[in-house]
Parts: sequence; structure tokens; C-alpha cells
Amino acid sequence: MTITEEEKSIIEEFSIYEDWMDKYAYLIELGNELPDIDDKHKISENLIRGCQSRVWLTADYHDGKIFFEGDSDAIIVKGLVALMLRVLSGHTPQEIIDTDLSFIDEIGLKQHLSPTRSNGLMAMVKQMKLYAVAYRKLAEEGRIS
Amino acid sequence: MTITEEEKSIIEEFSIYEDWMDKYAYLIELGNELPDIDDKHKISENLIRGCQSRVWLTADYHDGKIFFEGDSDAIIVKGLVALMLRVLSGHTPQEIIDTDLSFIDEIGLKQHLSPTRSNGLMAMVKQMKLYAVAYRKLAEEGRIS
Amino acid sequence: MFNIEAIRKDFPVLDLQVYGKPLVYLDNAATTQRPNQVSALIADLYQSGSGNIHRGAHFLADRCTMLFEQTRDTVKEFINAESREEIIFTKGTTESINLVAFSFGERFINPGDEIILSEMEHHSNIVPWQLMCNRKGAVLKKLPFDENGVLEIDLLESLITEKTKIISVAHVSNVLGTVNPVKEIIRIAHRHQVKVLVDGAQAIQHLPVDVQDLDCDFYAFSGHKIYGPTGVGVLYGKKILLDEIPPYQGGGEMIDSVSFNGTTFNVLPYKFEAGTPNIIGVIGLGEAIRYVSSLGLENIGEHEHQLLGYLTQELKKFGGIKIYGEAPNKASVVAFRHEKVHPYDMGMLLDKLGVAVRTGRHCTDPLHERFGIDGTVRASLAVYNNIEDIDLFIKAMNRVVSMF
Amino acid sequence: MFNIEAIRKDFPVLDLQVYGKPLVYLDNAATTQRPNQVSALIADLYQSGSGNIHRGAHFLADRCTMLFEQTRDTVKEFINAESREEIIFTKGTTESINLVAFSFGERFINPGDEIILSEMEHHSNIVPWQLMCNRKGAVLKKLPFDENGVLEIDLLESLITEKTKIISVAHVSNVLGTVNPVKEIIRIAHRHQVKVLVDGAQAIQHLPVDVQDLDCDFYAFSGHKIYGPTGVGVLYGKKILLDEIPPYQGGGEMIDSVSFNGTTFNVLPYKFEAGTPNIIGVIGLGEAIRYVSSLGLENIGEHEHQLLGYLTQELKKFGGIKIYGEAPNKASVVAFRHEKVHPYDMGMLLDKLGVAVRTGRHCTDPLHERFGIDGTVRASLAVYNNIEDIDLFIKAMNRVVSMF
Ligand SMILES: Cc1ncc(COP(=O)(O)O)c(C=O)c1O
Ligand SMILES: Cc1ncc(COP(=O)(O)O)c(C=O)c1O
Repeated sequence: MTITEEEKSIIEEFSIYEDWMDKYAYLIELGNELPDIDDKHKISENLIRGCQSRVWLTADYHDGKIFFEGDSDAIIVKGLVALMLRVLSGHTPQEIIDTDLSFIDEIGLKQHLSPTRSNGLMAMVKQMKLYAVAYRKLAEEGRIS
Repeated sequence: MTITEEEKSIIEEFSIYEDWMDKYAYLIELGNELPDIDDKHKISENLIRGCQSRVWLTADYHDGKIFFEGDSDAIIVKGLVALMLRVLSGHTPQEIIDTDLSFIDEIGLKQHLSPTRSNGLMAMVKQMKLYAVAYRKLAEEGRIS
Repeated sequence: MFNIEAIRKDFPVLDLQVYGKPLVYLDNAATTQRPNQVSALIADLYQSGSGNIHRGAHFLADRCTMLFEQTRDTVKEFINAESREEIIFTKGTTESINLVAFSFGERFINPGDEIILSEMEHHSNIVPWQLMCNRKGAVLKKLPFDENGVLEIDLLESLITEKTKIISVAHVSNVLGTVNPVKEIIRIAHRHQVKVLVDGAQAIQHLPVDVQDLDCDFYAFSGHKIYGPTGVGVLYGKKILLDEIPPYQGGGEMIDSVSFNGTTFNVLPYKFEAGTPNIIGVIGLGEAIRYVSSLGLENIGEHEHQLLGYLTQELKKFGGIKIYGEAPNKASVVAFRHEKVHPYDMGMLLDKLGVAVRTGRHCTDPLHERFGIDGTVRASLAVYNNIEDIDLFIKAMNRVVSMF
Repeated sequence: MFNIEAIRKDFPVLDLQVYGKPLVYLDNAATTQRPNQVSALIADLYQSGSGNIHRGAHFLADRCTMLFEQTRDTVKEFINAESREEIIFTKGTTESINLVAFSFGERFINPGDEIILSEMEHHSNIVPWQLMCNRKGAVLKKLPFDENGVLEIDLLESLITEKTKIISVAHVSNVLGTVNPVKEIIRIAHRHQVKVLVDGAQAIQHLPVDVQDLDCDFYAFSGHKIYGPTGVGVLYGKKILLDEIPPYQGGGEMIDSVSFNGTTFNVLPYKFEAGTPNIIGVIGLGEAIRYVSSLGLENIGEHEHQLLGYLTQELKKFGGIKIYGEAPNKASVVAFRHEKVHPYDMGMLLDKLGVAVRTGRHCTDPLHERFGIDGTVRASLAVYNNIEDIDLFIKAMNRVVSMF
């Protein structure tokens, strides 16, 4: 699936929830389903420390695509991390750079991504984009593949 | 006349003015009538410098009474100075210390005496009271009469 | 005598529905809502016109000057200061503390000098001192607290040396709720010629404050935490100290005369009030204080204490909850964690059920460090909360926890 | 296109009667009145509830955070800053300048360094620099102006030495009305690696400001002078500079993490916004800017210029008047003296006739010193003034002068 298709399918999944609590219950489910990141990756260089919750993020590159793993100590944040991974992981650097992740707005969870909501999510998205920029550069220079 | 009688007579004089402009016209008249202070007294130690206007004040003591002279560069302030002199000049230090000058409130000109209206008037009244305190002390010590 | 229903009517926001649920506002330690009396006065001043104060000489300016300076008297009486010159208007507690850290620091702090803070301080009562210490080569020392959130006051005397210049301590902790024994701290400090600043941001709205009885050297609080407007605060300082320390900010109002060769400063309190102040904010604060005074801080405190007792009891019954801060003398703030639910998740879900609490570290990193935790949920009460609020809160907690 | 009657309807205060006379408000350089749009928004926020911002995580906090941060974007666009991080909210122009004087001073000023100010500066743009110079052993130098109130810009180059670090100058003089050639000053300064702060307190409400076009390093203004609330102001700073200078005040919001061993600071703009800001004040400022933008600053400037021309002409016809400030490029402020009437008397009597002007030295002692006078009467215009205001003013002046 392309990023846009993945976003569409998420929007569709969320569209059945009319009640906020159901929406969040689903996020919690997503959070619970996302495997915990390996403890050896829970190191400070992978940590994005918000005032409210912590997020861990790792990135790997092969076959022209970036594969992210992520985690959080707050389960709702972890659910949102799961959505981000689902949308962005396994795509090319350029695709990741180009997307604006507007689906978060459409499913009504934009607040969590605001720069002032210090849960680490916004910083995680920034970090994902930075990884993409870095890998694109390395790939262009032929230093990775 | 006692200070209280003088205050009463001023209140009476002002009671005939219903219009603000007439009241101020009278103040201007009072200001014009008050003789200018002698230039030789217009020195910095007699100057009370407000942000809005300047006031000069001198004090003399004889026969147990204080005699003030005053002046201002703004004629309305000078009119108010004239009222203050009329009420306070020629009285004993104790009488001057005891009075609260409430007549200014009763004739509706209290604003001019507020501590934040920096026209020098409030500082002048303080200065008059300080003179009274100083002369009382000197008199008690028998150093002046 | 204390008619909670009548009080609630003064706060129209309590009728708000959020996400289709009635609002239960338990984030009062962050900011309180305003009674109609305060909002109406502010609205009226903005609508009916205002002037700049002090130097103006016309009707609108005079009116605002009078109301502004009357508020100074209102504050003076409210905290029983000795004179109106001791009341400085600032933009909030944070600025009040910065002012003291700077001006007291400029005058009294030399390299190697020491400042004592408690370990439960809000960042606003830590960072200003750190910035000053960095500039002056002075040192911060900390007074610890015990498991229950009670200051280890026995240690104070041993922390004080002849290098100690000032102690800065919260009257009430914004997380633990502890009412610190500031009067005793001040007594000890003064025995050693050490000055004391009391951060009253979380006290002024809950208990009567008498700065002369406390004998504190400085006292700071914010308008927005005592049912008043944002952008306004108070610094009380003893006249003798305020006279001695240099001005903080420079500008209009705070000068006597200015020339390129030198400037002489205005008298107190204006010396510390540079620039056009938050005129309407200050006047609004006066109305908020009148509101609080009309209810009576003893009555408010009693009402909040009853609620606090009930809230604490219900949380303990709830199970799986650890409360941080169990001092015997406590104001109406409860910080806690649930064994299974992360504070952020708790906060998010409570919000969607209409309940406003605060989560995270509440600007008290060292306090959270002390407990080895990275956040708590904080429910904080105000005069307009009632038993039903707490019942709704507990019901919502049940719903949230059932999702995990 | 520019319907003055419709605009006046937005300002209910213009219908006020003072001392039984219709109000003629000509003290706009001190503070402007607020349109209904601004007062209504503020009243609504106070009534409908608000939360503390940024760290909160509930409905009311989210709403306020959003509106607050939207205002940052509004200001950014209004002055055409490059990024929103360059917009710092302060309590006013005075604080904005104090912030720069302190933080720039801490970072860049060494003993013997020089700061250049113009001789027409407001005390708020003099005293902060004096305080800093006293601490740092630096020196103030002044750029004079001529009889007409025009800066002697030819002298600037000769005043600049390799010790010069920053020039701070008003965009528009609050007494003379002179619109200073700040773009040229900045060009000259930058040629010598000297930074420039522009005090925009009297410009922002009268003419379009584009900080990128000016290329200024800092720009400061106040909310209450641009139809907004009291207690709020803006500091624009170039990101690269704001990143380099240390924080000003310490406290909540401006930190990343705090411990007794050391603190790391938050990113821009929060690094400079310690403590709970004037949340509702900032949001109100946003509405004021939207109001001004909807009218268009070009249109406002044109309207005010017409009035300024008429006012100047009528004062000259009046006789016995000396106007201070006759620069070719002038904003809508006229300061003058009458040969027979002391400014204080003039102000007092005009007030009783319903006309609000300001008298005295207008926080510009050096400027008045330069002219050898101890005060002026200042009439200053805003968007809602009209020809009739000026006619009433002149009529009142006639009445006043006839009393002498
Ligand atoms: C040119 C100028 N600079 C600075 C200020 C200070 O502004 P504020 O008092 O709003 O801080 C003023 C306001 O009088 C001014 O006219
Ligand atoms: C104990 C304490 N001190 C200081 C502050 C800072 O107050 P403000 O943000 O109003 O300046 C707060 C507010 O959160 C507080 O709770």
C-alpha cells in the first residue's frame, strides 16, 4: 500500500467510532498490539523525552526503504506510534519526506501532535523525517542501498 | 481664623460654582493674585520638581507660627498653592501637623493632590508638614521662638 | 453560611459541556476560573474605555489610576502588609521571583554565597536562582523532604552557614499539597540573618496569609491562580529591603529623572514597575481578591479541606493508587499514580469524560526525581468544586481503568 | 472604502460623556481604546473558561493553547517575520527592551563597549541600557536630532567605532512624531557589524512593518497601543540571535529539564517565555491585530495623515503655538506649547471640556532637555478620530486660552 492508501484505510477504520472513548479504546488496542521495542534499543540515543511521556524510535534502511520501530510508556501514545509506523515504515525516504500526515487531523487526534503537547510524538515525527532526509542523502551518494 | 474656619470659608466660596470651568477660572484668578515668589528664592533647595509642573516653597518661623510662601509655573497649580497657603500659613506647627486638608476633597480638586499626579502639589504639602515637624522640634528645644 | 450552589452560579464555566459531558474542572492549581464579578469588571473596563495611568491627566486616565492604586491598597490589606509601597505589581509569581533573584542578587550575593531552596520547589522558584548563581558564582543548596512530602526542617539549621544569604521556599507545594512551616523556617533563617522569600502561588487562594505575622522578607503570588486575570502577579517585599536593592527593569514610571549622564529612580513601589503595567489585569485582580475576601479564606479552606478528605478517601478505596504527598497539613491538591495506567493515558481519557486534571511533572522535576517517577496525575480543588465533582471524577477513573 | 463612521461604532467609548461633554480622545500615543471585537473576545474567554497552556492536556487548556499559538502566527505574518520562533510574547515594549538589554548584554557586551541611542528615545529605551551599561562597564552614546526633530543621520557613521555593539532607536518618536529612517540606520549599522533594536511602540499602529525588509535584529511593541489589551507586548528577534543570547527570566515553560545540578533550556520561542504568560491578553492582541489588518495599515495611515495635516494647519492658524517636531515624514502625533498657557493648565482645562490630551515630558527627558523646555501638550490621533474631534479640540483650546 502507498502512504496515501494506508492513511485512507486508517481514516476508514476510525470513521466507525462516533464516541471519543471508543476511538481511544481502539488506540489502546493498537498500542497493546504493537510489540515492545527490544530493551537493548531503549537507550538514550533512541529516546525522545517529552514532559508527559517518553517515546523510543529506531530506524533501519534496506532495499531503498526505511523501517521504523517505536515504543512509548504511555499506551495511547504507543497507539499513535503504531499508526505512524503503519503509515511511514517500509517506504522510501522520498515518500516519507513528502507526506504531511494529514490523516491525524482527519481522525481527530491532531492535538496529540501539536508542538506544545510535550508527549514526544511531534518530536518523533520530526525525527522520522530527519532519518528520511539522512538516508536519502546517503543513498544519493551511493553509500547505502 | 482657625484652619478649620479657613477651610470652611473656602468650601463656601467654591460652592457657588456648578460648572467645572468656573471653578477653574476661580483657581486661575487665585493663582494670578498670589504674588510671585522673589526670584532669589527660586533656587533648587526650594524647588519641588514634578513631572508636570514645578512648585517653589519657602517657610519662615516667628511668634510661634510658620509663614509659607509658594509659587508654581502652572497657574492652576499656583491657585492651589494659594489655597494651601491661605489655610496653613500663619499657624502653629502643631495646628499644621494636625490638619488633614480634607477641604481639597470637598471642593472636588482631590485629583490634583493624588500621589501619582506628579504636579508637585502633593510633595509640597508633605514638605509643609515636614517644616512644621522640624519647627516644632526646634521650638520645643527652645532654639527658636 | 457557605452556599456552594450560590458560589457555583458565579462561575458560568461550570455549566460547560466538553465532548458532550459536563465539565468537572480539577486543574485549579494550574489556573482557576473567574467569577462573573471579575469578568464583568474586565469587560466593562475594556468596553467603557481606559487610559494610561499615573502620568495622564484626564478623565479616563484618572479613573484607571484610581482603580489601579486602590487595588494596591486591596492587596496590602489582603496580605496585611505594613504599607502600600511594599506591594509591587508584576506579571506573575515567576516574574516576582525573578525580580528578587536579580535585584537581591545584584545587591547582596557574592561569589561563594549560598542560597537554600527546598527539593519540592516549582521550576519558577529554582531556575531564577540558578541563573543568578551562575552569574554571581554562588551556590544552590537543597532542603530535602521525606516520604510523606514533609520538609526535613530539622536539617535546615545544619544547611545554613555564614555564606547563606536567602532561603526561597513554597508556602504550599503545587504537587504534594504540603503546607510548609514557613513561619518556623523564617524564624530559624532570621536567627542567622538569612532572608526568606515565600512562593505563595499555591497558598494565597487557600489560606489566610499575613506577611507581618510570617515576618517573611518577600512573598510572591499570581492573579490567575486566585480567580483573577492572566498576566498579573504580586511581589510583596519589606520596605527596607526594597529600598536597598536596585531596580530590576528600566523604563517609564520607574524613574524620577533621566539624562544620558545618569538617572535617578522613583520611590517605591514605582521603582519596580517599569513600563505600562497590566492596568486592567491589576484592577481585575483587585476584584478577585474582593470576591475571595467576601467568601472568607477560612471558609474556603474549610470547604476545600472537606473535599480533600473525601477525595483522598475515595482514591484510597479505589485501589492500585499511590498518592504522593501525605503531609498532615495539606492544601487541596492530590498527585497520584495508578499502578496500571500511565498518567498521560489517564489524563487523556479523563478529559474525554469531561474531567480536567493535569498530568506530567508539573514543573517540579527535582520532586519527581526524588520519588523516582516521571509524572503524576494531579487533581486540584477550588472553592467552586463540590462532592459531585469528586464522585464524577471517581466514576470516570473507574471507566478509564476498566479499559486497561 | 474607509468608513470612519462604521469604525467609530466599533469603539463604544467614543460615545462617552465626561464632565457632561462628549469625549474627544486625543491621548492615543499613551494608550488606544479597544474595538468591540477585542473586548468581546476577552470577555468571552474570561466567562467561558480558560486553562493554563502548553502543559495542560484537557479541553480548556487545549483551546487556550491553540488560540495562544495561533496568535504567534498572526503576529509573525503581521510583521512578516521569517518564522514563528522569532515571536516572543512579553508584557510590553518596556519588557521587550529590557529582555534584549539584559540577554544581549550578558552575551555580547564587555567593558568599554558602546551602545548608541538617539536623543529622542523614550525612557523605556534608555534606562534598560543604562542599567546594563552600569553592570557591564559599557558606555552610552547619543545620536542627536535637529530643530525639526529629524535625526542627524549623517553623524551616525562617525559615532560608530569598533566598540559599538548595538544601536537602539525608535521607529516613530512618541513626542515629535518623526518616522525615523530605521532601514537606513540598520544598513549603516550592519556595514559595521552593529546590531539594531527598533522600538516600534509608536509605529506598529500607524504604518506597515516588515521586519525582513527592515532587516532589524530586534523589534519591540506593546498591545495596548494597537487597540489591544494591557499587559502584553511582543519582541521580535532574529532566530540566530535569539538562539545565541542566554535566557532572561527563569521558570516554568522556558526549560527542557531542571535539576539542582543544572538545567537545560527549551527551544525558541519558549526559552524566553518563563512562567504562565498573559494568555488571554495575548489572544486579545491577536484579535486587535486582525482588526487592524482588516482595515489595512495603509488605509489607517492615510486617514491619520489627513487628520494630522488638518490638525497641524489648525494649530498654526491658532496663533501663539510652537510645534515641536516638524519632520517631513511624521506620524500622527503633535506636541506643542502655547506661549501663554502652561501645558499642565492646558491639559487640566481641556479635560474639563471633554478633550483628553497628555501633558508633561512624556517619558522623554533628554528630548525636552534638548529643546530647553519642561513639558509639552501632546495630541495624538488614532484610526477612530475624525475632523470633528479636531474641530472640538480647537474650539476647546480657544475657550482655554481666553481664560488667560
Ligand atoms: C516610543 C516608546 N517606547 C516605549 C514605550 C513603552 O511602552 P510600554 O509602556 O507599553 O512598555 C512607549 C510608550 O509610551 C513609547 O511611546
Ligand atoms: C508553587 C508554584 N510556584 C510558582 C508558579 C509559577 O506561577 P506563574 O506561572 O503564574 O508565574 C506556580 C504555578 O504553576 C506554582 O505552582
